[in-house]
Amino acid sequence: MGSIEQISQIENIRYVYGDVPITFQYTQGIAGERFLRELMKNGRFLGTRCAQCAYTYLPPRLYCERCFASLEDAWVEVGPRGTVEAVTVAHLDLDGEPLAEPQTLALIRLDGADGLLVHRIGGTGAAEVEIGTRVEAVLRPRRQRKGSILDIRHFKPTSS
Amino acid sequence: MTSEREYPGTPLTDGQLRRGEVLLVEHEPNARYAWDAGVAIGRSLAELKKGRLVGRECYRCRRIVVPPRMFCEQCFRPTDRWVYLKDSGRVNTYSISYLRWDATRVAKPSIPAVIEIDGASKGMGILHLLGGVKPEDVQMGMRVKAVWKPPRQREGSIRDIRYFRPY
Amino acid sequence: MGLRRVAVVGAGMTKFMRRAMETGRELAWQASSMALESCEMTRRDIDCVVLGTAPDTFDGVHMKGEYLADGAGGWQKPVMRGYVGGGTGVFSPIQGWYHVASGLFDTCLVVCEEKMSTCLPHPQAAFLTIFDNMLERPLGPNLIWIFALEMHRYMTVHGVSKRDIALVSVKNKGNALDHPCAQVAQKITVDDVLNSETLVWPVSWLDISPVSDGAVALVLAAEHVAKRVTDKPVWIDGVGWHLDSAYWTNRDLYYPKYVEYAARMAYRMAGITEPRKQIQIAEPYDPFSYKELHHLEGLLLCGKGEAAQMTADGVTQRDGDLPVCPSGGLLGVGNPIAAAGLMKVAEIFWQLRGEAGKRQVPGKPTTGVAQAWGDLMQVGTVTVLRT
Amino acid sequence: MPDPVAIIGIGQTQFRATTPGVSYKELMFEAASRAYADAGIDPRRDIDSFVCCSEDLTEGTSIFDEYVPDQLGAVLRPVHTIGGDGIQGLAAAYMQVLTGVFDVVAVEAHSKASNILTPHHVLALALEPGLVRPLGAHPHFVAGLEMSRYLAESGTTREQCATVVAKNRFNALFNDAAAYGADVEVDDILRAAATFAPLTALDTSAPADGAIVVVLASEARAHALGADAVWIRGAGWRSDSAGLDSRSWGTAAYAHLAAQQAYELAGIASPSREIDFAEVDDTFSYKELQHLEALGLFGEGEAGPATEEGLTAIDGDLPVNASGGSLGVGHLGEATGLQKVVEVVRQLRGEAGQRQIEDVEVGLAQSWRGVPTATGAVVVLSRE
Repeated sequence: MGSIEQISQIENIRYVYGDVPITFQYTQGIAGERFLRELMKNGRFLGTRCAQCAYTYLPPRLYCERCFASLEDAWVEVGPRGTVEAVTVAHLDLDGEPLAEPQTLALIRLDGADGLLVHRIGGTGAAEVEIGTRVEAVLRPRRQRKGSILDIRHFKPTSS
Repeated sequence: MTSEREYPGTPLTDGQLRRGEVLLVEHEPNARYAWDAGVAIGRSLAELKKGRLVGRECYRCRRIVVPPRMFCEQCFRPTDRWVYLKDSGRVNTYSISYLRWDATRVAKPSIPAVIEIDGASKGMGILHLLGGVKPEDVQMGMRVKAVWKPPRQREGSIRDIRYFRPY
Repeated sequence: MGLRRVAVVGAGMTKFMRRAMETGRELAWQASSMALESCEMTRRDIDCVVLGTAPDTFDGVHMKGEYLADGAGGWQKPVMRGYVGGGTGVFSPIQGWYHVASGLFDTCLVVCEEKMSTCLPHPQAAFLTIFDNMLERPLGPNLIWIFALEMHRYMTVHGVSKRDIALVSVKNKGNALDHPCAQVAQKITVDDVLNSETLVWPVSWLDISPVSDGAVALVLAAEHVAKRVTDKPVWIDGVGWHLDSAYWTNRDLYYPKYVEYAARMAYRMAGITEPRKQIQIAEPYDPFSYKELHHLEGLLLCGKGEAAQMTADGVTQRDGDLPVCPSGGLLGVGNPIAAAGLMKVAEIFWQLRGEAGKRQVPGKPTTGVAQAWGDLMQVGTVTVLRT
Repeated sequence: MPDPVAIIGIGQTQFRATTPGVSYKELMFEAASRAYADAGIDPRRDIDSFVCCSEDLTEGTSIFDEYVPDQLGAVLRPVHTIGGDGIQGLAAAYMQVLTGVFDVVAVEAHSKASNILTPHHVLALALEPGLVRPLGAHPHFVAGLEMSRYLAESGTTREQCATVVAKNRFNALFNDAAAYGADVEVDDILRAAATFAPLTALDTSAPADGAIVVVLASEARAHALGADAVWIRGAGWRSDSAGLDSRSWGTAAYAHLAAQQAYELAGIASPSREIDFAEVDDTFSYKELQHLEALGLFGEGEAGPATEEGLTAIDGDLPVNASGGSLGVGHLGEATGLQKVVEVVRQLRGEAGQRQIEDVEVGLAQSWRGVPTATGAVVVLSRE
């Protein structure tokens, strides 16, 4: 429609392939760098706290998105235990194909934080995790850590 | 005010990156597409495979346009008919490139050009490459003609024309 | 209905850098919070946010307006991201203008950000994806190709030489020595430009602005608010933007008609009938040296083909009759695309307020124009500012 | 209250899972041709400004605004693109008309979703790159998380979500343009495979291709053109935090705030009484319910039971997604919001055929930009 003529033979339908031939390389930023280095070196979770808004960001932010104050010097330790606030079981991978093992993912509020961390749930009892379940971080051994969010292997259910 | 205060921003050097002083995440995107060529470009690609260039004519403004489109962008109405064009033309402008698309350097330069195609309205050019000529011998306004791949190697692509050469 | 007047009341920016430690949203916050502080406003005083940034392949984030929004002060506010390629930086304040001029909002934070260092092996690789996917990308084009095509066409039609054009780089990189945010300020000669590496003839290394990370922010306010927060409002008296056909190989590249149309639209709104007489300072878009000349012509600040002579005569020097790119432009300050365009508007704002420090032009200008350009040599965006 | 602004023309293509044989330009040209014919205008003469809604990576083309003007009749005119949904685009056009500088403005949005070979890889590029994307998860996990939180907070059930799916896909049987009309039972929907539990495959709208153009005009211009006008009474758009860490999860704060903005402009004090019908975002089944509550059309936790009682059916008290919604029509990417606007316009004009709702004066269209965003827009339209 709109045009005077259309393609009326299916073998005349063509398409052209293409992609985005780039590699992306991201810095973690001022706040992210400190967060991941602390996790890597000392296995501790650092958030930033906006005193005015009484809100603790985890992952930490350089600034408070609410009042726009700088949080550059407002670091506080949180976690490593926390509470599940939302949970899903992923059955598909990025290609839309079934995962060999369904993967539980959760929003976790670390003790002392207001912000929520997204991560995997693993270990025994992972399948029973629900909103309100207490979990704790399982970190990779110090020497395997690379300053990545994957330095946390997963969160596992805990009784405390 | 602008000269007096401290401006934010933390520049990183290549050295800091090389020495691994900054945490980095790399991601190679898997973003792949198959774009519908549609009526106009679909036909255009099919004609390229046959060794021909094709345009569209708008009866209202009387332009014959290439690349072809099913709409006239000047009149906002459908274009009316197909017109076969010659595979020759005139260099409207050219440059001499020592860069690949990703900014890496090449020793033997390529010569991209806008070529006004014979048989289309005045000023109707397409982007292509010049070949069979030294960069210093190319001239603005030079007449050029398509050098096609052999029929069996053509696949219905703008690259079915290897380049345009002076003639 | 009478037109609602809109003013720029505050501005802020980050350094322009080859590679920033900050994430894009951190850069956006730095520029935004500086702009707010400059006019003693807080995020609470802001009614809406306009974000300018493009393309997504620079920052490496799909829908990056969403990703950047909280850094730009957008949390739980109306946020809109617009883009017109390289023209974005001057378009964003235009978009902010219509937010406020509509009467729906009294204040708007306009934020432009670009983090090009994310792109490997080089941001040029991202530019491959701006070309026509069917007929051009298979040829492996890069952006410098097509600007070289345009430059060559311009040189041929008007008989302008590379030497004439090199003066622009010399001037702008020199001007940038006085800009505290500048990335590639340097004192160079015409011969330095001519002897620098030829990338895509006729474009040489020193004819080109660098790849940059950075952010710039402006605070816009309706008249009644502007008069309350500052005694030096700078009014956005004219805005214009035009987009020409995507079929760029069907157009004669020697002249940017779309810039002229955008300028005429802005001048009409601002009541400017003789631009060369009524405009005292200009920040035309200069990602490549020849573009400044091209754009001075499109902006009707000189006749077609006359910009080179005007430059040679010193008219466009900071102390000349019509200072052009006193900031140092993209060639000197740097080119985080959208942010670079907004930097030009910020420069006019600072110049008109007499706050440009070492860069201040003489003669207390009252009317200035900022302009950007982009896409496939296709878009012109123009803003006229007045005290 | 701002001056009323008219919608004087609408045009769309068919929405189909694939559209082989036409390029995106040809698809846009069709929608534009129809919209301008509907408005009775010549774009080369009558339209002052154009807005296109698109995102680079869904097109596979960077700075896609380059390729917008030609097929819309917009060459050498003010044209700009927004990285936003169609209703945000409509709001951009609305503001331009309100400035008094522009009399007629056109808005375009389209989808060629079928051309993306790796849609979830592309969508994953919208996830925060440092701390979230490295988890390597399919981005719909965000909807799974949100659904779990919404169900827990509101007491909504999966059955109620499935009822939304059944309703919308059934409504779509009466919409010739829709791609996914079907008569399916709630029990069968509940048997669909879990994708991101509690979310299932059938809770998720499937993509479709199509293009839409909407033409706006000032009041004076609409009258001068003798247009069959529908009026924009108010519009709003908001973004909650883009970060998954600090946004509101159980309730759709962006939709609530956007609606407040739109209602204030429209002078609406009691939305559930003053709004006759709505087209709300249903990218996922639970989103229709969560959005209805955020928009103040139902109380918290009441949208699910109301849906089960049939209150949101075409013949209910407050028909919702009579067009079939995204679940029935297909998800149109950035054009999704405009599909909803077009439906509201058709209903108010009395041109909705078999799915026409009786006695409607005021309708609402609402959009959400999908995962992982927390951005949405609202527009209130009326006949008079």
